[in-house]
Amino acid sequence: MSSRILLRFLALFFTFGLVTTACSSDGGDDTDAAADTSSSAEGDSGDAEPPDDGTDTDGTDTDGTDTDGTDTDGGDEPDAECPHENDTVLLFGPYEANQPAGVNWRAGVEHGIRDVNESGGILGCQIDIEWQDTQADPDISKQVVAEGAELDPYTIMGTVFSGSTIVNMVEAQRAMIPQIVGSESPAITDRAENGDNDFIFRTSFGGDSGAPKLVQFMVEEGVEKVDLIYKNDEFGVGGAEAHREAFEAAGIAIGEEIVVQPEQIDLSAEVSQLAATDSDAVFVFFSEIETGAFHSEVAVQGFEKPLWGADPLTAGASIELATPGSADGARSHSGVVADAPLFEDWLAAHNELHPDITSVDHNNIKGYIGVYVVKEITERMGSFDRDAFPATLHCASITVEDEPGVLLDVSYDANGDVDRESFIVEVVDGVATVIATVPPLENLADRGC
Amino acid sequence: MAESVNVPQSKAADGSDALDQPDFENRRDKIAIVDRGRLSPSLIALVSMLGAAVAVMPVGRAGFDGVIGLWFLSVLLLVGVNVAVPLDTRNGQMVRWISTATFVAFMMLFPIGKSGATMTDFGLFAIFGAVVVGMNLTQGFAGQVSLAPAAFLGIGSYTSVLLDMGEEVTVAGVTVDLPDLPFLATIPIAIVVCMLLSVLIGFPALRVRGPWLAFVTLAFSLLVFLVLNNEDGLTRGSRGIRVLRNDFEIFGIDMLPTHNFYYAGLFYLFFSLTVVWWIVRSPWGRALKAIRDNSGRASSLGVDVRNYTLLGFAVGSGLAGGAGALYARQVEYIEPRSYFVNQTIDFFLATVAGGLGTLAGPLIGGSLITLVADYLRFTGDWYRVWFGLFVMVMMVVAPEGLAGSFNRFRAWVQKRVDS
Amino acid sequence: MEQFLQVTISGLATGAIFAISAVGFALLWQTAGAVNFAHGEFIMVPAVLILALGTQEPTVGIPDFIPLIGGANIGVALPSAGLPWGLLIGFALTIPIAIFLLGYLFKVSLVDRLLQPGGDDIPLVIATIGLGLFLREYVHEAWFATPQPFPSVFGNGFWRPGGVAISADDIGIIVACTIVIGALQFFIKRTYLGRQMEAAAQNAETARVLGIPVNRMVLLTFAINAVLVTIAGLLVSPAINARWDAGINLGLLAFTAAIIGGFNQVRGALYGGFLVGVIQNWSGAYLSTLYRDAGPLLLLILVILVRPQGLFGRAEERRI
Amino acid sequence: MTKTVDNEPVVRVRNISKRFGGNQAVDDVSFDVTKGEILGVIGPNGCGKSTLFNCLLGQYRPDNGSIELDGIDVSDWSPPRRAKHGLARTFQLLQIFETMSVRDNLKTAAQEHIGSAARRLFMRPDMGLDGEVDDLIERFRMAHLADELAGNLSYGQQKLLDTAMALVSKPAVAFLDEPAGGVNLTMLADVEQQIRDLNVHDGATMVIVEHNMEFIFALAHRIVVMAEGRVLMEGTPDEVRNDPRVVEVYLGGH
Repeated sequence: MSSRILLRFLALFFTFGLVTTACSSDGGDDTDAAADTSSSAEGDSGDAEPPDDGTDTDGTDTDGTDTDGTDTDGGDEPDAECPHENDTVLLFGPYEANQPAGVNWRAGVEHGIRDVNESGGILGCQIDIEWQDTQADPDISKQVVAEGAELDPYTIMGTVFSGSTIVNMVEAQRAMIPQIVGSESPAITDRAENGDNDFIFRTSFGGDSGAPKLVQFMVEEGVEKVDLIYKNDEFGVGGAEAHREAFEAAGIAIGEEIVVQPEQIDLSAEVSQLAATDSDAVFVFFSEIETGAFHSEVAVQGFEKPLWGADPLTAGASIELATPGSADGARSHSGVVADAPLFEDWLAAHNELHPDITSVDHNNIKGYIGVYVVKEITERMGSFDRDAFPATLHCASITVEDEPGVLLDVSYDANGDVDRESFIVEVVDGVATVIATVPPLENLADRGC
Repeated sequence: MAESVNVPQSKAADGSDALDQPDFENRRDKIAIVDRGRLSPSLIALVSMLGAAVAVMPVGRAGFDGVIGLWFLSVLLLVGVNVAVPLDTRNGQMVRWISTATFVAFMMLFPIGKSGATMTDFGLFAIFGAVVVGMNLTQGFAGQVSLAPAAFLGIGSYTSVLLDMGEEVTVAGVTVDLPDLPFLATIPIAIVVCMLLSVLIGFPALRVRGPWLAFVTLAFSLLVFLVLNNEDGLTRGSRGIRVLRNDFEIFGIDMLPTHNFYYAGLFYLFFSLTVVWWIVRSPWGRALKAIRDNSGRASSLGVDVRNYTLLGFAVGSGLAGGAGALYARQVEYIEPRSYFVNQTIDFFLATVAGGLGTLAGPLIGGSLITLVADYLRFTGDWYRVWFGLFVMVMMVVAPEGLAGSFNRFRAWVQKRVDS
Repeated sequence: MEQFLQVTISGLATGAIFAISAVGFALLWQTAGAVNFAHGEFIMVPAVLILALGTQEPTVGIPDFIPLIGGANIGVALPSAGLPWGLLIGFALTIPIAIFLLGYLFKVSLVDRLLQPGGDDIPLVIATIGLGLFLREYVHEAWFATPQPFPSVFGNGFWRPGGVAISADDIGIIVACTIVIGALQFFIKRTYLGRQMEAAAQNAETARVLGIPVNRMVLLTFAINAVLVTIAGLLVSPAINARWDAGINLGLLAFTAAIIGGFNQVRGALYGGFLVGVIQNWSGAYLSTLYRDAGPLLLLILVILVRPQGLFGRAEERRI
Repeated sequence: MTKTVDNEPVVRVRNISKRFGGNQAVDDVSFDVTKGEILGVIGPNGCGKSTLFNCLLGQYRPDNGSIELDGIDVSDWSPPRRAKHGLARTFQLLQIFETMSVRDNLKTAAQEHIGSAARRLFMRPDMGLDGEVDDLIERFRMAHLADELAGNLSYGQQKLLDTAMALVSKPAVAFLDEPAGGVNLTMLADVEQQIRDLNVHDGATMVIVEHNMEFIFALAHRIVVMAEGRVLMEGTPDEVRNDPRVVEVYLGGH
């Protein structure tokens, strides 16, 4: 008898608890969100603490110069106030903590943020960044960016993996937050594919804008017929497609086309097919793993055709995975190369800041440049105006005179793709060496500007 | 297999008799049937799980404030009442219905005032939950391991998206104009396609007992991946397809916003639960349970083991296919990699960890791979390490899973109270 | 013709990789009734250990087992005298570790508890899937996320007789794999200990009555499996690198090879492996590189449907 | 003992043989089962009785020979199909669904014999079997145990339940493999009473393998004696009791 009464009481109680919980909103209060942010930033990015501390102390040390900087800036634009608490501007960084590419990207971005903060921040606001691991998983990266967008960051810095970016860029677009990515898949900036995404920006070439340059160089080298071998994923298929068009445009005939499964270990059948053709060269679009196996197999079967390809063909990781000496002579086109003499000073500074990263590559540089692109565009706008950001960056050119931090002159097209000077690299004695510099295409007018 | 060691063998060369061969050992599955297919108090374990997920939501979510505290207190009380009140009594019935109603109401009311990211997470929970519910029917009730739920998820996704886009596709040189169907109509088509395919591969594989279905489905899911990845004319290969949630409207309500779309997923989750609950409480369910308990005896009583098992597998696969249609809209981008074997392993572990052969188990398991995984993201991939360890320990210590363990705990408490 | 020979020979070499991976899987299934879904990881872990213990530059250390203890770099560096000494030392050091971890511990903590006579094998299937995840992700998190180059014990030499390129590694692995599997077959069929082992596997009760120490025999099976996976790790890693996720593909191919060949025959793994490797290469070269993996998979499905005991298995010993 | 036996055979077993490797387990066995009778099958251990049952009910495929039910050759049918057409059985070792209630055990045994697969999915869970099942439970004096898990019953009760499961679907012939095996003396009379009761009142036809001679001689109308896979002799209990060959077989068997 009494237990029934008790039960009814409990039922009422549950319903009350339920309804109140369900109706309580989250993330609405700024104070709450900010408190969460700071606490999770401390708790979660343990290895990021040294640079954080560094910026903090730097901030206090150079306070005087900082205010000077803001004063001069403020003279032009008195309204420019920092969008986030404590005179900071918050960025959000989704990255692949379990992949070298992601870790390098983060290191590059952190390096850029440190340099920007030391020189007074953006419009006098110190940059703060919240990192989240996407585990290189597209679904998780989508979720991470959706959560990150709720922090109301000024821009989103990442991700590097094309497969992730293409999934998570929808969330950034929905939240109307500019997203600076390190991915190279052509589809990312293809307006037909990405649903007219105005908010996506690269830091390096997409497969399609790099292609004409490399092909031009190959024509100069006297290549007339080329075989294509590429791996069957986002990166390989997209890249091969872009290069196929470029070859056709440049009048280079295409011989055999061979598709390889991702992470295929036995390439002997494919290599023997390539050996049997009458082409002058082989064009390779693999990641590091397949490239290593490919170099080794080519050495065994011994064909003499020169190998051309994308970044990974001459990347340090590929050379390491191949049998010694087998990668020599391979040539590739690289957007940014960490080993280029141009970047010597930058590399020294980077190694000093992140001594634990042994394989510094283009991803570090891309991250670094990304931060300076944000800075330069914001200063051009004169305020932290997220809505005007895309319009300002589209079709913009940033020269090293404007902003030394971008390292190389760079121009954006109407889709968020970039164009700039780039390099042809050849493996000599097991080391990737720059053998030529390729000028930018300078045909932005053709690409929607 | 191990059970064969002391068992007289069928000598039929083609093995067609073998499925129906009785077990002379008095065989009891290690995976205990504790739930008996009823709406069980382990729902409460789920509700508390969700409560935990709500309370500890990372970045930008609600902190542990007074309201959440109240919610926690309610859940604790609910758990207490469930543990204390015997289910067979009238009060027990009432507790059961209150628990169920609480869960349903919670899932329905939760989105109010919640952010988009939270609802993305819960939407994924609802959809993956439905897949795990289906997998649990195959594995927990029909007693066969299917390693193809991710493949069926993929088939469902691609079927639905391709029919929804209504573009021209080319397979093996043949070009077909696909009809442009409304999204809702593609869901049943996805379900039916998956059921037919699963019957096609399951019928021969279930001819003999053993882990053959596991191997066949494993090979099948690899083949599906190859086809999705390579048939450029059909699926656009590894470049994937961007999916738009544009023509999805129910009673004039646009289901496109994340909050509304969550309800579509939730509805599908409830639909899957209802299907499984209905099957389990129907004579079919009794037959499935009998097969799992002692398939030889069941077959000698007229229970067609192969057909029932096959149907359990087909329904489970069909539910995964329908979930795939929703999943495509949830992530708004489909590519073959999402449907590779590692996704299956996630579903598999969720099914087991939640509790085989229970109704609430899949929900707990589903929350483990979506909500709890989201919360544990700060550990990087370490949580996957612990998840693997957890599953191993669970199989040794409590093979009935979390839901089953809760039931066992409850039975233990009540025994103590009685004596 | 040259291309055909080339493709076939390298298919055999790849097949040897599958065969040596499959044999341990088949052995455990045949003699202990344990279907090990973590078998791929069982090969990957020794490969990583060999690299950690024996590379000449000990860049890969012992990971942070417990974050509090921290990592220790205990790689063994030896001067090279034409032979990959470091690799062999690493191999020798890995064998006892593998026997303990992948043999004894695996048997005692999982198989003994989950595989009971007359019981279902599904719990063990589930637990080994969990184990595979654990090992994979552990190596991923604690050791390295990128593929590590792994030198071949047979060196990098190659010959090109008559236009067909053959590398030392290919020949080495084909020969080594055939010898290992042949020796195992000889051990089981021709030696007293091996026959005892088989008897214990086929009918534990009778064997016990006959005075065979059944438990010790089963343990021996697991120890042999541990040695086999270590050898496999040493042989296959030059081709596929030491990687945390190598186990997924290796495991799948090992199942395929073992089931196609016939899992109740150790020899079946050898034939199955070669068959899968050659079919894969043939379909890659002559049908479509896109579907080079599809051939073996279709064959697998066909075999399960038509001849579940495998192409080279014995029907009369089939266990259902 | 009243013998109300029609002469029309309901099951016709012809020339069943089954060989395991070198062991001829069943060798050319033929007999008929007439409607309404209780046919006993006896013989020493290992004489092939259980193998014979497995051949007749489809668990094994015999090397040759046939079994006809009501004139239809069912030799190629699967066990469930035979069961649905009226060949029910129990096993030598107790085989019940331990994690299901007594009532559910019986419903499972009965449900496949009525309705279509679709009806089994969409009908009420009890399929209108409640009354029938409860009657049977009542008759087996297990009413107080109806909702108990079968695994919690005593061995004798489980054995009784096992037998009841074979009979609940009112099969044309029920093949009972040692219904009295392992049952204690007090329960034994009970089992015997139930079986006779079902035979006399419901006209159930049964083939019973049994080691307990007293039990089978009291029940059976006719007895088939098997030895070394063959039918040694066939006759009434009295004839069998007095045949010297039977005695010899049993003594020799030990």
